Amino acid sequence: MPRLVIDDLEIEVPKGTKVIDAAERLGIMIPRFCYHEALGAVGACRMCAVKFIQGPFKGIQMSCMIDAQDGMIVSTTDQEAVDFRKRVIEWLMINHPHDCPVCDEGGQCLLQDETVSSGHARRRYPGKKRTYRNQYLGPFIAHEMNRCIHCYRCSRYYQEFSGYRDLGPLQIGNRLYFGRFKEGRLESPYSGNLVDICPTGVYTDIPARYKVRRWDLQRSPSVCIHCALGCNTIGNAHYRAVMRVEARMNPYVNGYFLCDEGRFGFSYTNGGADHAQRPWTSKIGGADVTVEAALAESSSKLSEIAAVYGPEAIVALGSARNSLETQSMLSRLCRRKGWLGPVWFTDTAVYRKVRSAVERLDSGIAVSMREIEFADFVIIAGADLLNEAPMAAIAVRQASRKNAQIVVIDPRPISLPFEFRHVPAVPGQIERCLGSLVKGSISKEELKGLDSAAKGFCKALPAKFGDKESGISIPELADQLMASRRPVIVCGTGIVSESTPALAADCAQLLRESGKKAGLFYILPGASSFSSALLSGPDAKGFAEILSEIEQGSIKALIAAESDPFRDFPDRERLDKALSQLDLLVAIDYLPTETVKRASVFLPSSTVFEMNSTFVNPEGRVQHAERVHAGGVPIWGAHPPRIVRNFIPGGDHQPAWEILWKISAETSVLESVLTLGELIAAEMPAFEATGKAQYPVNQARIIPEKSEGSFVKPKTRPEQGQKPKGFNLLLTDRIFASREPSVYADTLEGVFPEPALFMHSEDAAAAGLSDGDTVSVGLEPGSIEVKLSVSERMARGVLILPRQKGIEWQRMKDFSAWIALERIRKI
Amino acid sequence: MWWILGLVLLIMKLIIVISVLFGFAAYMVLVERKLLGRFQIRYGPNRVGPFGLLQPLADGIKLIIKEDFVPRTADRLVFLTAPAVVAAVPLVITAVIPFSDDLTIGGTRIPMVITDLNIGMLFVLALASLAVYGIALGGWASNSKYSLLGAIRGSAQLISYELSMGLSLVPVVMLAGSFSLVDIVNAQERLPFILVQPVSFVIFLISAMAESNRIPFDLPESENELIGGFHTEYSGMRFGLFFVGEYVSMIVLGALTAVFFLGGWRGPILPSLFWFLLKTMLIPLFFIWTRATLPRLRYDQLMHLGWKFLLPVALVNIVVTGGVMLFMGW
Amino acid sequence: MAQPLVLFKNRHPNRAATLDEYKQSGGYEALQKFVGGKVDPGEVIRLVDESGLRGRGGAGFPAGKKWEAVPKDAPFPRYLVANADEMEPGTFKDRILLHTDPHCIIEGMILAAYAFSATKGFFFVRPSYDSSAVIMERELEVARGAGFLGKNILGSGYSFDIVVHRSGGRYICGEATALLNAIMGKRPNPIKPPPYPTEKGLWDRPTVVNNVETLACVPHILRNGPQWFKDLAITPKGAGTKLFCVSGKVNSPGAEELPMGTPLREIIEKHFGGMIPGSEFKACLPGGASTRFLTRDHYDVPMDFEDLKAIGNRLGTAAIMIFDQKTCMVATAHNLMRFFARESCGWCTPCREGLPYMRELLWLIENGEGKEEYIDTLRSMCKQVWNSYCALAPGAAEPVISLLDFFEDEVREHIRLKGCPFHAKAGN
Amino acid sequence: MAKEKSVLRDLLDDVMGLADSYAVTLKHLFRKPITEQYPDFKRLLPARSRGRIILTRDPEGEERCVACYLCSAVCPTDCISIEGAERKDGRRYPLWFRINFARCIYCGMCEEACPTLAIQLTPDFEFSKYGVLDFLYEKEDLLVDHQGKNADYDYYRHAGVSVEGDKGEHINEKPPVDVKSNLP
Repeated sequence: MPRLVIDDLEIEVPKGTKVIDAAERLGIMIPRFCYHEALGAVGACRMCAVKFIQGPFKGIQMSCMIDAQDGMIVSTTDQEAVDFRKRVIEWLMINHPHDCPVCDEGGQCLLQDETVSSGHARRRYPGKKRTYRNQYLGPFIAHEMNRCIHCYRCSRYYQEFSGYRDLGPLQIGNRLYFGRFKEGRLESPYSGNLVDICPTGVYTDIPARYKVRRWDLQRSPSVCIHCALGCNTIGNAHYRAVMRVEARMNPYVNGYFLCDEGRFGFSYTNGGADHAQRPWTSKIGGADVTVEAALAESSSKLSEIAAVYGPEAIVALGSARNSLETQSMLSRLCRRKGWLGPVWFTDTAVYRKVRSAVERLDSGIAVSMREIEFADFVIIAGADLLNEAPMAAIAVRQASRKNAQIVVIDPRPISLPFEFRHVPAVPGQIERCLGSLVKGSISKEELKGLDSAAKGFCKALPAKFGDKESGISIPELADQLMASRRPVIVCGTGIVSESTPALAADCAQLLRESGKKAGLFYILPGASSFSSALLSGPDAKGFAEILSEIEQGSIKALIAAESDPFRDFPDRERLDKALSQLDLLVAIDYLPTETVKRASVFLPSSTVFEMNSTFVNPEGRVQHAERVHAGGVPIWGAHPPRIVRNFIPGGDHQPAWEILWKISAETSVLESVLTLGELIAAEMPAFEATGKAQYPVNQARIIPEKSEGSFVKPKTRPEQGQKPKGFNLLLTDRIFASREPSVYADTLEGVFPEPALFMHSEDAAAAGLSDGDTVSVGLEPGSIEVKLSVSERMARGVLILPRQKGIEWQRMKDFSAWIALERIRKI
Repeated sequence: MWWILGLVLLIMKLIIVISVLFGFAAYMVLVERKLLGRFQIRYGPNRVGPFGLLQPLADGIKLIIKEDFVPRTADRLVFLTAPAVVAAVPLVITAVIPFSDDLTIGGTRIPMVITDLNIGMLFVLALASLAVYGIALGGWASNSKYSLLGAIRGSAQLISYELSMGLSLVPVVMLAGSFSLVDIVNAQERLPFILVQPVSFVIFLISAMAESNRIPFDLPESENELIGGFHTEYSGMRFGLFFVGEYVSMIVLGALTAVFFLGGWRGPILPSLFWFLLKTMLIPLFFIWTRATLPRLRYDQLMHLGWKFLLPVALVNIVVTGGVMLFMGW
Repeated sequence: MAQPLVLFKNRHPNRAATLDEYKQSGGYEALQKFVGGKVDPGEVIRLVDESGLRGRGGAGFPAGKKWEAVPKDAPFPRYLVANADEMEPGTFKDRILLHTDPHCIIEGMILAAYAFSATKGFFFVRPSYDSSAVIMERELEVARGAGFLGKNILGSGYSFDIVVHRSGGRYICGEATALLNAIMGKRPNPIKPPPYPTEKGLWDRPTVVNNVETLACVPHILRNGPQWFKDLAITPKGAGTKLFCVSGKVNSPGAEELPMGTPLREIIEKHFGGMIPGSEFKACLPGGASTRFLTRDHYDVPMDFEDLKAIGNRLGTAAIMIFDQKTCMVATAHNLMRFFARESCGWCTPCREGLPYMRELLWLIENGEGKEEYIDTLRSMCKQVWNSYCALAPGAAEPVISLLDFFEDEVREHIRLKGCPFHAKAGN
Repeated sequence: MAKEKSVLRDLLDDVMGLADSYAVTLKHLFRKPITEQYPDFKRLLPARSRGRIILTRDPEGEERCVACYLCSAVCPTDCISIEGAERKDGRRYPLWFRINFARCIYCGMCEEACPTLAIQLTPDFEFSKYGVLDFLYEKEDLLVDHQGKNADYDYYRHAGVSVEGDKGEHINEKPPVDVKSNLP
């Protein structure tokens, strides 16, 4: 622990701390441009120069390049250092354009701040300014290269941190240029971070372009709900609209960064560019009414139905984008009023997978994304990180940068921004690949040391599997796994078998018992699926059962709380028919979903930006999102009228839990429950430990110290029974285009990947198909028409169909299907 | 018959005196504003009518049609009567002021005074003390801090200066040998008392200024500390009454000064009424001039001046006057 | 005194010495003795260390010390890089050496590699030296054929091979760490140590970068002993001979091998034919563009690392550029600054933005638009560019520092006259 | 005795002091008033007087305002509201620009903050209306057809963003760097 003196203040810092960080701990902000904690020190900008008066270094030195050492005496205010920093600013400003007024960075520009603080005000350089031509970098990032101060942050982030190569430095000397070799959209789905990382206005985000200045923004800490990871964000609102979303530093979750889907997918809350897409007002039978009328209508209808048909004729649907508050309220209402449900997932299999995943997590084995970064061996089983949980891919990349070995066991044509070994196993084989890999890594000596349950489990694992299928030697990988100290298993819950999450947990457990510091991380399907699994009992009815009860007429009313079965359920026709038999369909939502359009009563609810809400991420971390703004029809884009009103147009929305409480029309629901924290704790015992009285809870983890049940004997052989013939059609997620809030965000429309059906090239060749063909996939009645994309880097015998806009996958009748070869025809 | 004639005459005198007084008061406002303007190198009101001559009319209309506002917490009855007291007191004082030589119409001598009380001066002093009620009650009834403070200041100030005012008049009575104002005027046939009693005159003048709450003695109002003091809460014609009261009392004090020290209506050549009016006007004009010249006194200075300077000087003056009279054998 | 020829002893006009010629002059004897004889590599380092051989590339770092810096337990493979990216203005010694005696370099590389057990050598040459690269490639093949190179050299069990790497051709690639980046296919930005390349260089393996001339000295030292090498020099602190490249206003410019420590006067007047008629010595750059001017006052200074350091200058590459009384020093400095500003890699601010700034000011002074305050700005900037990332910017500032030290009057004259008194046009 | 004398002296001084001040005011009474009879006589105000606000145009006739939000940021009474937008050619402009003159205190901070010299205060100070909503001035009301006090300033000629003229064509600019060329 070196002790040093900075500006007459003494501080003791951990070994390896840079002097610039030590100063920051003392509250001394040494100016910097190229230094960034996530990217490290490179000493390019020379802005952090300070004077070292005593110690191993002397004179002007860059504080970002030097580790704090004992006996250092550092002055940041020494005249020589101040003069030098002033000169650096002058150098940087000799070519910086005079365009702060038309630059979106103005007001949040590090260069502006440092220039002002250095006192440089007058341009003395007699020469002319250097100029550059800009490039088109896609629909998210605007490029204005004249403003560049060449700190290399962008290329270091883009190439080193996020692992994409298409943006970087060109030319030398003061002709240095940061851009792409050819104009075009940035390939990285993490490109939005360039905006945050750039200390000046070279990269500015286009969705917020010219709309607002930083000082006019209402800012609050928020949480991203686009995927399950729960990345921390800052919501920025102005004129009743969310203008932009920025990454919020959370060392355990997302670090400093955010993926583009989370960053630019916020526009659903504004209702698109014309604000017309979001349903702002309550409706009864499609006609606009006041909230009070809609509340009264739904609650009277509900009590009527409950009186006539009994409370079990009412069913409540939730979803994976409900806040924890809404989920708890739903759960409590169903329990106290005798309603059916709540049903969180339309796919019961996914529900069971999530549930078993959540049950198996314990604090000894669950890792955060940050901990993945320090893994030295990562097994990704049945998860397509880039598409299902983009920031997790970045975390794994950091491990990969530290020379970790990455193995992906997945049938899909995975692409990730780092080197990895791909074992293209079909869903049924994932378990056996994983099992044999883990079994191979347990040495004989280690096996002896295990207790009987673990030993039995280990022995039951299949040996040597996967070599033939992948052409990758599993034993070789197993040897590397054996040598590793901190392996992490990342397990998906999408395409895998129902038993896989539990097997992954057992494998991680086994690795841990064999002396490694093993970790486990699940990729879950939605922002709040972790908490929904904690809230529902094991005997919860599946959506399909509910549907048949509706068809039989025993269910008369359905409350869809931010839930859209039309999006999630694979049989649109059946759903259509069933829902039209209902007496009452109450939709509570902020998205213009199909369910909202068909609802007999619609009540607008608040988005995550408009209310205080809580979400639980896949490692059990409870995170609180604060309200950013009050909401209402945004002002921007049109001339605001000269009307004095005492209400906000479109400001009827309220949190879904509040609406639910109000339509339940029973104060007794909240009896003995005083606060939201107590409500949640009453429904979810795990929440109790976080200190419900201190609601809102933030950053506490609600996973047990030790999970119940482990080492379930794996099936050694796959069920041989009737193996269906043909191809297994798998539904998968795709970045930007398939998750619920994102598909309603018009900002993302420009980057939706082209709809495609993925198929192994040899399979395609066997079927006489080639890349780029439009094919028709025959289903029972009707068919899906889609473009074919072939790949060699995927499993044979599967078809991958993204659940994205532009593909009518809701004709599938079920969540996966077996398609005979001859049913795939070229058209 | 005589008493009917007397009544008619009395009523006529009353009407004339009151309307002249009000007219004078109204135009005194204009004159003050004009003069103040000129003292400050500006024009003063010049928009309504030629030279702003209709300004008092406009002001009057404005005051009458303005909302008469009574604060919710005010003592309504007292609040409403207080301005009337302020306005009435100087009017009643005029009853004893002789404003001209006796007029003889058809052999009948009509005294140019409404009523010649033989204790006229006592009457004047007694009534002058009543004015404090208007201020004190108005301020108290408003139920406002500013008003109350103004009222307290007003009571203290008026009571203090009444003393020196009364004492300053003692030599006058001693010289005239009568309390009747007519007698006092007549006593100045040879020499106005200002020449005989300059000290009395100065004390009386200062006290008069203080009695009429004029700058530099406008502590009860002092708009920059007390927002208007006792009349903070008043508006419309009720405020107008305070205003009128102040100006009428200014004129009345002028008339009293004329009577006590300047020889009343007496003067060469010109008609006596004219002399009286001229002398009467001198004092208000001087007041205005003072207002343009002097700043407001501090409260302790005000008390100091009243009790520690004017009062002893007045007493000494009485003694000296008495001594001289004894010595001279008057 | 006869010129002791060491590196240039096989100099033939218009052709390089062959293997046989080199062998005849004692070539590869050292290799036979040390590698063939399996002498302890430490002995090689010790001998070179004792000889006082200092890097000929400009910095003058003792060669033996550099090899010693490779940790004994460092991982393999280890790399040796011969730096022939010679782009310092006025310097052409490596080129002449390459065209004179390539085997001398090859042997030097093998011996140096042996000293720290390198397994692979890179011969880094700039693209405009393509003919040298061709010679090198040809002679490497010859050496391989003779068994001096490749697997199991001379049956010693020691394997080493050399690859010719043609660079993209930028001045900054001559900087050792930037050069390593260039070999790895990255942007040739310098890397500030630590870690030093001798610990983590190419692909995180220990790497030694030596100048071609340095390496060429090694066989001779090992063959003749360190004391012999030390005695070659005139000055007591110097060691060996040095290739001096002289250009400018002398009668016979070119490259000559002279003992270390030969005085400047002797170099100019004796070995390079003196100043051309009508020219008078005004100033010279002693070691390439990134050194300070030597003026008439320094005419007798011995050209040696230590002696030049004593007067605040550097020997650099010993490329002497000579200017006569008709040369405008401002234009000279501007011309040099133009070069450095263009060749900055663009990594750090003082170099990327500061050098063009100084270039602009020099240009304005030369062009008659100068102001008095520019002199102060230049002075302070010369000091401030020392805080840059690598040595390029401080080197670039050297001529300007000495311009302001020795020729301030001339600069002021420019400003006073609003133009160049020499009427020489300096391009921008 | 001496003390009494000084008391009298003091009294005399006081009286003289009073008399002096009366004399001063009396003298003023006879001076000619310096009042300007405002509605009858209107004095020409200096160009820099701070009255009603306008939005000026640049010499090419385009709106000068680039919606940088500095005026609204600096406004102490928050009377300016704007929303920026971008034209097809990349030029920024205010989609709408509203000044609530009922709140404006004519401090001129907006004019000082304006980097493009768009917002300017004029000598027009006679500004009263019967309705408060009439004080809401929109861009159409504020925009004038001249350059105001700065006739020749054109922000986009200095800015370095390619709106008026391509890169490198602005004042004091070098031609754009050709990143694909190896020539210096």
